[in-house]
Amino acid sequence: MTGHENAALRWIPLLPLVAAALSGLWLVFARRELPRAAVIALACGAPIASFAISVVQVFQLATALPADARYYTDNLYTWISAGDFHAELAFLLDPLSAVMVLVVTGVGSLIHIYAVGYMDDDHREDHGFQRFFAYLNLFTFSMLMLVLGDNLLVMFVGWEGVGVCSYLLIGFWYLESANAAAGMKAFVVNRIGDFGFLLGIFLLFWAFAAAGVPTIEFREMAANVGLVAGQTLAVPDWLSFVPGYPSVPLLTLACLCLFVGACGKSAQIPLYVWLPDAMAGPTPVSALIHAATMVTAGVYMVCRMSFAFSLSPGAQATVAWTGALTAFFAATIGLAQNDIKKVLAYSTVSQLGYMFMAAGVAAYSAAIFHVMTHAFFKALLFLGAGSVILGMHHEQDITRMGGLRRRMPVTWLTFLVGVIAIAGVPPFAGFFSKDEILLAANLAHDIPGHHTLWLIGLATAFLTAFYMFRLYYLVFTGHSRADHHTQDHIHESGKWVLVPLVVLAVLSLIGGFFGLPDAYGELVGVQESNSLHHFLQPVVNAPAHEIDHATEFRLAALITAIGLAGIALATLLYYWRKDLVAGIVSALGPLYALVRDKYRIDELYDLVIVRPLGAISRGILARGVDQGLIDGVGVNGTASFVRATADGALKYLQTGFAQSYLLAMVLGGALLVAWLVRGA
Amino acid sequence: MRAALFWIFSTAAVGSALGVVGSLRSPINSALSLVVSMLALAGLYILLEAQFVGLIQVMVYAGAIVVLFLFVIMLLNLRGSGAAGAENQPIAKALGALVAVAGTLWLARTLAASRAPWPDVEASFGTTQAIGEALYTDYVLSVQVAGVLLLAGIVAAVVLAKKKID
Amino acid sequence: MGDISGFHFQIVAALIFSIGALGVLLRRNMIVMFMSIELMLNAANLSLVSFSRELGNDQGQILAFMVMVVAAVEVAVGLAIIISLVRNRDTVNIEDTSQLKW
Amino acid sequence: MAMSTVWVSIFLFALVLLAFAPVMTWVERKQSALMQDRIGANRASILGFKALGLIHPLADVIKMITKEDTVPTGAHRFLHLVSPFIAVAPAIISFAVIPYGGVYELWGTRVSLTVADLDYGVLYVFAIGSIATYGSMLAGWAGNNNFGMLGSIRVSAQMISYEVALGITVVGLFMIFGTLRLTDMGILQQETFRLFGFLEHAGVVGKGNGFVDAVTIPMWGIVLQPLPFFMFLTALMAENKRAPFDTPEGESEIVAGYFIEYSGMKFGLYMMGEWIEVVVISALLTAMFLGGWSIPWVREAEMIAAWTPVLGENMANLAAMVLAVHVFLIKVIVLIWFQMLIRWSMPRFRYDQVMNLGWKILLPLSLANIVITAFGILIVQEVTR
Repeated sequence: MTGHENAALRWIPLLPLVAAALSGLWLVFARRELPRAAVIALACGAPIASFAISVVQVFQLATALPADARYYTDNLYTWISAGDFHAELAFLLDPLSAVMVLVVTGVGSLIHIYAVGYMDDDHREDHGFQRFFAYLNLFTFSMLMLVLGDNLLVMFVGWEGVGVCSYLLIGFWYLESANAAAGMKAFVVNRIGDFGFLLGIFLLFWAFAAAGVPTIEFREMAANVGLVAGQTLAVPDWLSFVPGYPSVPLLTLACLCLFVGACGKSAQIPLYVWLPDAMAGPTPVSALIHAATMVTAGVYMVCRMSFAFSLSPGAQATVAWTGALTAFFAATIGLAQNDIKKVLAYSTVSQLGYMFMAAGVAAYSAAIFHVMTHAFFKALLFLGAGSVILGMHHEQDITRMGGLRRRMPVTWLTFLVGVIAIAGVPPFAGFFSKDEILLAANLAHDIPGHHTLWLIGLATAFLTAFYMFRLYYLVFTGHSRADHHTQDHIHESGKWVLVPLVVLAVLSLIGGFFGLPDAYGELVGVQESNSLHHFLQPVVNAPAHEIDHATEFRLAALITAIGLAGIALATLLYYWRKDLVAGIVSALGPLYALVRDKYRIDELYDLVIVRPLGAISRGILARGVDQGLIDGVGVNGTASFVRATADGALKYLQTGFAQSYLLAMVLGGALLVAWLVRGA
Repeated sequence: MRAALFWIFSTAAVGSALGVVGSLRSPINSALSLVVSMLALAGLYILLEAQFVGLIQVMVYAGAIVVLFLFVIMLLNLRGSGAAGAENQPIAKALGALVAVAGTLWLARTLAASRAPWPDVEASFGTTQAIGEALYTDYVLSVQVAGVLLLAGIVAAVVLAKKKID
Repeated sequence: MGDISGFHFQIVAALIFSIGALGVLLRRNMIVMFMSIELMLNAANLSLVSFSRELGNDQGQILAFMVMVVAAVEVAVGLAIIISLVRNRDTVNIEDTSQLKW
Repeated sequence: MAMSTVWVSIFLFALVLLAFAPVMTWVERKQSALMQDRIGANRASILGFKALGLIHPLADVIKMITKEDTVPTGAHRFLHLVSPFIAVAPAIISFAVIPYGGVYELWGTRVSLTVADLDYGVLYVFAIGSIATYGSMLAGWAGNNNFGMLGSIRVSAQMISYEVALGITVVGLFMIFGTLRLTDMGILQQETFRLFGFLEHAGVVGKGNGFVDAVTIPMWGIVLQPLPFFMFLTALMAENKRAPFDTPEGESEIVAGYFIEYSGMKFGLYMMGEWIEVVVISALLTAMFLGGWSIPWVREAEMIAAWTPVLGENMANLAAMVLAVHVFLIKVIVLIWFQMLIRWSMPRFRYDQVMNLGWKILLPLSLANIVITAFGILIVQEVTR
């Protein structure tokens, strides 16, 4: 291990933690804000420094080490040691975490810078500006713990940490109860997922311990996963009537549990409901946490555990199908939303579904590739939306926008780049990653119904292109539908906001070339142009598909055509013939209303889960168990029993005269002596 | 001669103990009886070859503890007991005395069965050196605990006597 | 030493102890009660020292010594309590201090 | 211990007490007169024969005995009667353990110049001294007088306080001598030690260096424990309640303190008690710190051995005995004089100053002395091993 130890790793998560602690504790103890310049320097300096360290370390990793032993570890200390169980507080930098670290710190730094401009008008009583950046730095720290963790437990710490920060930041403007409720919702839904994640950790450790390698460390688990592949769950006899149950492989069960966790964190069916509501948070938060980084944690985790998923086809199929359905389902909802951030939120859910589909069909590098490109263009879109919202004085309804192209030229241009990128038009970033995912889905013969998956993916791509351009046309073209007062004050945002937009636009434009498929590379004479795939290959261990280049090009052309078709339809309905829209809507009638109301899933959950749970809690647990049994019998019952006994009989023994007590004492002592010497 | 001394000292000790309990007029009389009792007991200790304990008995009890009693009685200026009426309880006294005498007689009967002459002891028995060596070797922990107890007692006494509890 | 032995000392100790116990139980003056407690402690000491002589080892004397230490502390604290009691309630009669009840 | 020893000791005992105590009144008067530039104590005379005022003690005694013995109303008659005796008795019986000399062989009989050569000698003095408190305490209370009462409270507090310091001050000395027996201390103090012996142990000079061997110092308590000597003296004087520690009887504050209601010979007993205690203090200090009956640099046994060829064994012992008593008395007289000097030099302390001196200076210093002495003993043991 000696050659792989690298003490620099610890500073990557530590710097944001220090910044968060400094500004947070300052607020706690000094009860006033630091100078703004100091807050900005601290808050932006930490992630930028982390990014710089990451770049250096990743460069070293890629150049100094051979491809099959490419990792650095940094072992701080033994955190927990109990019997066979050892958990180190250790960090691991391998190609997979390298990509994620660069995305988290790089995009994160840009969003920190953007947030300086976005939060500039926050002069609240509760020191919102500094508090916001303390949270944001804390989030960065947690996310880096998650990404860099060397074992499941450290990852889980980061996992919970980002959950807390997400909660804090969604409810950042807590003066409106809806925002606080949204934060709560996110937290509770995430807890359900986290419970699954924990169960998965326990099952995995159980399995590995039973196999003689008690470990939760990723590299050790990957090396020994073969030992646990054959294990099945020992089932109690009374469950044996369940058909097929006794033969459930332990590894599949563990993977499914982990996937429940991933569903919660990455907003997949059925736990996606929190993400649209999470848009209540400030826009930089939506960009950083709910688009670029935290929500991709689930995808990262599945890729990180790819050695386990690869050995359990059932889990893989579940992942792929869940992802595909989520992608399509969320895309349809996105068609009918009018809140600019909600549209982007459903688009995020949809794109996350894409990523899971990729992970499910074992195209892990494609999933990570899409994580990366999605981080670029979705962060860009959110930041652009934030810029629009700033310019429109916190107006988020796209039916009240329009014609912003001339008033906000930089925002317009960069937003357009993002929209094209997500729509999947070559050579923008989104095209290449989508292409790779759909190609993998088409070729995944061991997943049941993989052609259906592919078709769903295509349909989603069409819908994505359509609703994203609908958004674009409604916001930036045509005449302004805002009221006069707002119209007069529409303005382009400041430099703090625009610089990150431009940088991200450039990345969205060229980001795809990190993973340029080999087939394209060969056209221009570059061997192994899919550098990302080859970089990740040793870690994620995806099966290789042999396919001739002609087919590959045909599929790519199909995807391009689908995307362009979506764009064309949107252009028709929202640019050339706006009058058609109302007719179509009325023709669809109740179906449109259902989609607009998000299929009433929230109401369903409320009816099926929340209300019964509340009724049980209030009726049985609170009134019956807590008030009746614990309070009534346990606490008050004991008290009243003691009271009755004391009041009825014992108090008469207590005369208050010391000498009557003394007499009792002496008599007692005499009796004791008499008993002791009774034989003599 | 030792038997005579025993009878003198034990009579003085028991008699003055009765004086402690029985002098109703003033607590000063009780305190003085107590001194006599303590000194008589010190004499008994020395008869028992426990010279060091006897000397300490004089120093601690006669020299310090009873002086403290007297000091408090004077400080509070308690001339009479102030509760002479309450002290008069002939039935209780008679009953108590009866029980005490009966108990002692029973004890005497019990002990009489196991009367044995004393063994000879070496010259160092009960000397300051013997007790000191035992205290600072085998019982050093007790000495330290006693020291802590004394410190706690000092602090408690100062706090209690100084503070006015309103 | 004639016919004087441990038996005699134990009887003396028992008598003094009984007298002390009666004093504690019968007297109403707190200071006298306190003195009676000292009598009881001394009776116990006499018994200990007598046993020490009878057994020919010094453990009984050591214990008696420790009892004296405890008695000294007890007197200091006890008299301080009595002082503050008298200051606050102006009585040493134990019957006047009967708050230790319901 | 043969009977004859007791008789010799008791003879000396009576001599010292009966001779010294009354003479002390004269000594005190003469000393104060001297210090205050008066002639003093020169009026009493028998047939014109004044004898430097030595008649005065006699006149005092006659006056006191013939005066009316008053008992105030409301007094506790019994306590009022016995208190003076309780005050005097401890001072007198303290002498029982004071060694005027060693043990001598005279015509086949061992003669010890100590009444009771007790193993726990010093402890006995302390124990008896603690009894003395009662005499003063009860006197003030028994007289049914508020000033007397104040005096009682002061005296009890003062004496209890200084008893603590008194005992702890000399623990260092006990540690060095390893005994509480005053005769053993006297014999041990006849030894000497080489002042520059440490040079030899440090290796600065070789063994047998003439200078180092020649310069010797007697192992007197005052040499080994100089500071405790003065602290012990201070504590003893405070126990004795004489000026400058006479707050319990402070005339300017509480008239005469605890013996305000006494007259006649009862009052005289208190005076006597104080003077006897002055002698006790001097004798105790002599025995413990000033080498007892020994002459510096002279071991008594060697001295007797040297005289035996000349005088014969019995006469040599007798001569040594007589010499010892005289040496002891000379030292005692010097110390008495020293106490008188202090008595008439210093004004009375304030009461809080008395208490502060006892608790805040003497006690901490004596505790520190124990620790320092312990270290010193360890070092000496380590070096000379």
